[in-house]
Amino acid sequence: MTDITSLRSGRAQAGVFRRVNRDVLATLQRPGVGWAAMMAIVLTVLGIGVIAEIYQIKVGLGVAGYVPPIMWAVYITNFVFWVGIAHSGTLISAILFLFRAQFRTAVYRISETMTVFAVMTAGLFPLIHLGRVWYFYYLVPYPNERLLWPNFRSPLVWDFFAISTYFTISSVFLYVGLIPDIAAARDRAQTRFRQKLYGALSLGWQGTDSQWRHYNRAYLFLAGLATPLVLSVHSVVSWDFAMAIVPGWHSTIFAPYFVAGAIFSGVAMVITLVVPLRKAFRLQDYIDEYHLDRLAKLLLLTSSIVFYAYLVEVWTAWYSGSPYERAIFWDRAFGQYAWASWIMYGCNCIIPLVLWFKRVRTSWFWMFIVSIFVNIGMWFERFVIIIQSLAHEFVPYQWDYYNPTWVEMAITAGSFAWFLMWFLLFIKFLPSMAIAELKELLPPRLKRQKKEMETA
Amino acid sequence: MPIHASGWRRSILPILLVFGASACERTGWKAQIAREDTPVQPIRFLHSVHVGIDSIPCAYCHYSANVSEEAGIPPVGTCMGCHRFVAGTTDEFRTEIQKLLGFAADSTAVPWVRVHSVPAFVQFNHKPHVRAGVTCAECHGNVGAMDEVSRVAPLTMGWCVTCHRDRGASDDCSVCHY
Amino acid sequence: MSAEVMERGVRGAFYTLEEAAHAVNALEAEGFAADDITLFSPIPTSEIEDELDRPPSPVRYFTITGGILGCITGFVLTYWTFFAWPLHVGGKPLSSFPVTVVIMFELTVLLGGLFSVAAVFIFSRIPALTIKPGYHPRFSEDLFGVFVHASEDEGKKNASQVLSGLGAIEVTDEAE
Amino acid sequence: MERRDFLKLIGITGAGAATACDAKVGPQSLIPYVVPPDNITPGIPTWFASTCRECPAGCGTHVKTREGRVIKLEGNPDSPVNRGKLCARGQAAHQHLYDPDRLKGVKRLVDGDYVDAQWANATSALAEELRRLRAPAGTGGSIVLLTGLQTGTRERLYDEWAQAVGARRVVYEAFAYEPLLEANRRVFGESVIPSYDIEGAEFVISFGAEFLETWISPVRYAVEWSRMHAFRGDDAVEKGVFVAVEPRLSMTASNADEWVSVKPGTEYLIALAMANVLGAGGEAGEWTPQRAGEATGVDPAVIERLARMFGERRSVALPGGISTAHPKATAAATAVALLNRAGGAVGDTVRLTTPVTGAVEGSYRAIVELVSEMQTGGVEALFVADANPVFTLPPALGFAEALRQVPLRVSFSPVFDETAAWCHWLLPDHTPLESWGDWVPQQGVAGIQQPAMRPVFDTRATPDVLLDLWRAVGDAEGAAVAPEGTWYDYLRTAWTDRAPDERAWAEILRTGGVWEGAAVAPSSGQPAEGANLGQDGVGAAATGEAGSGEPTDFAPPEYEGPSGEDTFALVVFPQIAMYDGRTANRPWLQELPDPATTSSWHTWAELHPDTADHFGLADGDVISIESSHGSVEAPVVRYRGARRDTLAMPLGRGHDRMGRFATGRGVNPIALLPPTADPDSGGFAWQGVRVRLARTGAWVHPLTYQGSDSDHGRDLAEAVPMAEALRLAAGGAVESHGEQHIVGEDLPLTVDRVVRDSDPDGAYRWGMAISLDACTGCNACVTACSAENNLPFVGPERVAKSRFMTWLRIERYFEEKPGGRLETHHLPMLCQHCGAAPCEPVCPVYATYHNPDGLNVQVYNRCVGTRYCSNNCPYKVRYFNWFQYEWPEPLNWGLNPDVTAREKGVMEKCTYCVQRINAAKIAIKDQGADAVIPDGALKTACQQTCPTDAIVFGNLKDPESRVARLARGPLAYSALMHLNTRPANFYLKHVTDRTGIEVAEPAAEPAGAH
Repeated sequence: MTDITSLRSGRAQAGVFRRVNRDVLATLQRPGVGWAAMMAIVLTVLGIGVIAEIYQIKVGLGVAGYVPPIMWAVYITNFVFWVGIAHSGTLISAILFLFRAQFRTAVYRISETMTVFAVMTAGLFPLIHLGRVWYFYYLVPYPNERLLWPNFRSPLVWDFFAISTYFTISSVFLYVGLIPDIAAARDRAQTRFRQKLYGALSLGWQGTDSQWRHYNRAYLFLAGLATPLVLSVHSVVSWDFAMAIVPGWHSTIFAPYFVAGAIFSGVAMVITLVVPLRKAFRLQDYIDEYHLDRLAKLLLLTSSIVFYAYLVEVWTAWYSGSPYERAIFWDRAFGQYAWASWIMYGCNCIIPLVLWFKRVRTSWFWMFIVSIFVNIGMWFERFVIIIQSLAHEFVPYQWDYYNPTWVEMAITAGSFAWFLMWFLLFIKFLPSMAIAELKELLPPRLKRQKKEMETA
Repeated sequence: MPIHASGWRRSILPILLVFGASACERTGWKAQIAREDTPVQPIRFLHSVHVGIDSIPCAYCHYSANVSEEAGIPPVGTCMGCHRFVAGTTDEFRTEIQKLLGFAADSTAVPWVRVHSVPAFVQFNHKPHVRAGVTCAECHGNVGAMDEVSRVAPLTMGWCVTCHRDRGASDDCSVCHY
Repeated sequence: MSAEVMERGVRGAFYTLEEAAHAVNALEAEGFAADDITLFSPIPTSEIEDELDRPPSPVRYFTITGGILGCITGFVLTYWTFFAWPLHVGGKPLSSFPVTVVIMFELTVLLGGLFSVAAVFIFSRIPALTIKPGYHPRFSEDLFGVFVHASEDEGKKNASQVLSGLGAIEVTDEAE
Repeated sequence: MERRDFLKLIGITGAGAATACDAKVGPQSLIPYVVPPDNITPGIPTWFASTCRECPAGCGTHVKTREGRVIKLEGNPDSPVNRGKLCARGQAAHQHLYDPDRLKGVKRLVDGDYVDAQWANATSALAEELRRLRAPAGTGGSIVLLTGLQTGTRERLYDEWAQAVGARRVVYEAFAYEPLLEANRRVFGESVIPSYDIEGAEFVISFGAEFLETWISPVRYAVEWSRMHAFRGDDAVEKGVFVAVEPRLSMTASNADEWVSVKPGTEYLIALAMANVLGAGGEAGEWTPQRAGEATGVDPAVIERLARMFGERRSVALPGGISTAHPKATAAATAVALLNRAGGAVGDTVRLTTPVTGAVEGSYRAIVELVSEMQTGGVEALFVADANPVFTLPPALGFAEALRQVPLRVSFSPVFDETAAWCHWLLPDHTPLESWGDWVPQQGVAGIQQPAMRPVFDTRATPDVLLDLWRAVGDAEGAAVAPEGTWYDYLRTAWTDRAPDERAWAEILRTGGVWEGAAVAPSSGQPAEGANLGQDGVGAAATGEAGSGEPTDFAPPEYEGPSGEDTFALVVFPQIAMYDGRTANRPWLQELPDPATTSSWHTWAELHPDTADHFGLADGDVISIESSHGSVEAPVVRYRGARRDTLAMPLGRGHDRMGRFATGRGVNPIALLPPTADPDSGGFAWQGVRVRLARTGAWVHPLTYQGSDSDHGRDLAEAVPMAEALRLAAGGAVESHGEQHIVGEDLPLTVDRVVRDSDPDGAYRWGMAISLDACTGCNACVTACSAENNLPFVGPERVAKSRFMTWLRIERYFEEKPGGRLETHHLPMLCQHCGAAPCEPVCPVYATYHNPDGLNVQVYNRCVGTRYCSNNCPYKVRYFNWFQYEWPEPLNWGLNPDVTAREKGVMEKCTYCVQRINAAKIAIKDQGADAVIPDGALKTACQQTCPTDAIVFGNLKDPESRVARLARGPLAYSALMHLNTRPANFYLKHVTDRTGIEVAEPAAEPAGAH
């Protein structure tokens, strides 16, 4: 009862499916010189960062540039920055999954790995910044000989729970999504090492109907759970600040403002990563201007929210009449840290305005440039919020100015290297696009191709 | 085409090894602590004889426990109060007492090794404990039955706090930590 | 195939899911037990459930159980520690509900998520030490497969006929 | 005798101290005493009464020792000098004792290198030399014993020794105040420094006397000043007025109700004109307010007003010290003496009958003579004790070069200072805390000085060395026979009159001295009996007749040096921590922020911000300062208390020897000074040069603590006019100002509300009342806190990054009043122990929490170092251990074993001296389980030492306690109150506007009772 049309279209589909497999798994080929060179650079930078951290642990936190009362500085800036980066990954993979936004399929794996690695990077910073990192386990609630428990009133403990939950759920989410693709890689693996690796990681996945049935259900639930989680995590991070009485921090809009900012910075980071990746792996058929345009629009939306939040902050400070709040925002715009503030305003509010032009939104080059600016701007947003607010607090006797030291810079650079190291490993050892889902929802160019094959 | 579904099995072994090693390490570490609980003293002073047989009260030698934070380690003079006359009954005792006489003759202090110590951030004070009727043995054990004193109480924070709570003493942190 | 294949049966390969699902339904109509038929798919389409008319996955019960358990754990943990060693901070009352909400929420998500994944593992029989019979590497690539468990020749023959009649591009006897 | 015996016998290894400070756990050595000392129980402090020898004031001290080690100094409440208080230098005295760079034994210069030697060899070698060189007794031969100011038995021994071995004595003190002696001789016929009864006065005017910092006896005057001046609101009695006439806003002037800024060197013309207004006549008569006004740049109306106040009230005028020691210094002091006489103060608040120690007649003249003698080879041997002339004399005088002409040079300095560096023999003296001695701070008052611990190093008391030499040399003709025995025996014999028997001696050792002649100022307004000399002076005519009668030329001094737009009159001033430079190797003092500029660790150049702007200079820009005699480079500190036409530099730093903390820190502005003397008294002219400044282009990070100069109207340092304060203290209602009605049910904060932040069943809620009106900003509390709580010093690099660790700091805020008047508020800022402490809930591990006594406790060993608490502390009083701070051996011996030394990565802060609270609680339970610590029995270290009683600590729960009464008083407020943190520290407002000038101002209320 098979008619000729369906057979032809079935063949066409199989052909496209094979192509997806081939193209995606081609990224797992033996690493080339470029990859090795990048890895070497990344490992060198990471090594310098690790040395800086060891030095800091040995000598004390004073080797960083902290100037009381600026007790939190670049490390917490990096923490919030990386947590923020993480967010768009979950947004794209979970929230857009629930919304059935099809453009997510091509980029969600990359953004999701970005999430996991960004959380892994972010999670280092609260430790790096601790005065006595060797006692970090005091924050963990476990029955102990001292009969003491952590203080659940502290936003830092909330943070601990939020970040560790977020890390667990997002890595599980990533892994669950990977299983069918690893199975595909297993079935095509060329070397013994890869056969073993994928054999172990695929857990014996076969793609049977019952497996898919449970899998799909669990994936849906994970997406459902990750959606409020992603909103909560950055809210909790924002409460680290908003729950404090520091003028410039103590603000009710911080949670939504931080979440928007996080997605803003994360989308920018996705673009920053996808643009070169697409080129290097020749994935033009899978990721095209359609995706770019969608991501750009997301960027524009979140940029507007962030812009709005900046304005609201200033308005609140003025309208509250609190001399401290007013002083902070006056100082932010015109004080010692004005340079950082204007970088932030410029990169986050002004530059993204070019995204109103479709020509920019669909230009790989310009989008890459814009995304870099947004990354810089969002890093400085955290820098300004944290450092500038602390620098001009209640007691004028204790007003000061902070400069980072080489240790902080090395560790910051090391964190980027740490992130890139995992990312480079990932793209060479695991499928960086969701093979199974790509087949299910073909991107426009592949659809076109399939159509052509069917009619042929 | 072979399908390697069982590769994950091989990753269990290393994990077990790591856990096993850490367990062994912990055990060895504990054993080491236990050895240090009964340190070798410069003179083999027998609490069992002095306290157990001779029934000398603790405060005779540890003279400031009821007035000060320090219990007081007896000066050689206190020892010599008796050992000017007591030379020892066995050869072994005589050798040890000779060591004491040596310290007394040189007017040097006996470098006893501390058995009971708390970390520097714990401000322990004997006086209120003695005043509250805590007997020496509750923390130091029945030294009358020990040849060489070893630590019997864990001297951990949980141990201190439990006793404080049982007796209705304060469990405020700043009682001990400042 | 390999020595691990313990069971026998017939495997058919299809280009499309519709054909494969149709074959499954046809086989069931032929009298094959649903448990004896396995469909292999390279894509996660949820249409399989509808096509095959299988009951909803029990994963959801695990999810809700994990969620509730996490919520309760969060509440108990925080409230218990408030009183395990009552310490006053910031002039706040010893027990304060608002702070427990965050912990309850996070643990709800955490345990809910972990329980869901555990459920997938349990119901999907992974990690699996053995590969089910009838699998072929191309089922993770471009083809949909249907495997019918049948040890007797008659059953095999019957199944082969159904499969090839429904557009299978290849029908293999797995007992060979 | 007993004491010396036990000091010999203690076989301490510091097991107690080591236990508490050493973080290692596990087996440790446990060293008992060899022979148990009679009066020492391990774990219990032993106190010795002694005398502070950090400056000539001679404050009585109580020295706290633990297990044979000095760990803290406190003032002796029985001493009439300091009445239980000490300044920052006194609090840091044991950093001299434990100075890691002290000379550890005898050293001898051999071929350009110092080699270790033996005491016996040193004495025999020196005795040999002395035998060779000595001249017949009394002839003052070629041997010179150069010492600093000494009183009492040591002075006598020095004199007798010099007599006996045929040596000449030269007494040289850097701050010798010769002009004061000369002026008093001229005016009153007495070459003395009278006691000034500041406490009994109602109006105090200082003409450049930094009497709250370094002048004569600063602690004593600070105590007296606060009793005269501080208004705490606990009674409705109007307090006195203090006016400072100075070219630079010194710490003393910053506490004045009115600072009259005058051209440098002309302060005394104001005094003269005031005396003139009061009818002094004579030479003063030429100086009308108009003429003085022109010369000084002060409005004549101000002079007349001050003169009227001086005449109407019981007043005292204080003559300047170093800041008026210009070439007309004697004229300056004379003018003040004339004013005192004209205003009827002599015999009343100025008492010539009970002169105080502190000045040395002819000090500089003697050293100038010595220099010329040395240059001509007239000195064969020079013994130097308690003086560092190479550092404190201007290089232009050529002392160091002349010194090289002396064939035998011996130093008794305990440290290797600039003078010792030129000596052949280094015979280190004990530090005062290790040695016997006595001191006569004022006629009729004698303080005993006894060793509080065994010598740290192989040092010997200089008197003992001198006695040995004396005996070895044998007696010169006509000289006294060398006494038998040791220096202790000599001292004991000298005290036979006061302590005929051992019981009396023991009593003296217990009380710290004899004070039978103490003229503790009568608090009533009555003139002291028998002030005849002064009365005579008053009876005489306008100027000099009662005294020696020399005429005095009152023309203002000429400042020498370059002139032009980029030149400035140089003001050098003694700084409270450094004094004349002798304390420079004490890290706590190096790090102590200067009360005026909050600078530390270096020498700075103060410029008025307008001047600095004119030259385009920012804080930290290094300028070169050049006079005709030398040049130095120093970074600029922009200071609103500087005049536009002056450049001010602190003395005391710029050592090139002395030790790791002193060497190379800052520059010595003495290098800019000419070897000029005031011709009348012979005293050194510290002031009197003009300097040219030039930018060098270099910049150093400012070593100042202060962020902003102003409190920006935030409710931190609050002030209230005197009239309003009086009205409130008399029970007047608080006038409602709209903006003070702030949100919140708990506001305004009451004591009752703060008390509720503690265990309702407990007996205590600790709190403080801090009077801004009493606080002078002297920082004694800061050093006391450092000593009590083992606060580390962090060094200049870390101060530059604001990483100082002082749990208590004095914030100095300027308020510009209408008319350009600068009002200074000193705000001691420490942990507020808030009831609703923002720091507590944010700590993830309960390392900080609120305890049942209401303390905000910091548990160091629980702290993981998130520093969130510090971010969330609005008062910014939490300090983080950025590093493992080091205590170079033996500085660590002075650590308080009752307080944990903190590890790196841990937050710390004021604990209200919780170790003292716990000790007091344990002690009081001896009197019954329910006994409560009585009010006043427990003092925090800062409160204990505060000379002005600005800090009152106690139990707020006890409604009768002093702290509760003050906190309920009308002047109490809470810092940053509207944040509703419910602080346990209540501040008492600064009471301002007392001098009547405010009447002219539109905003202020009439000053009322004036």
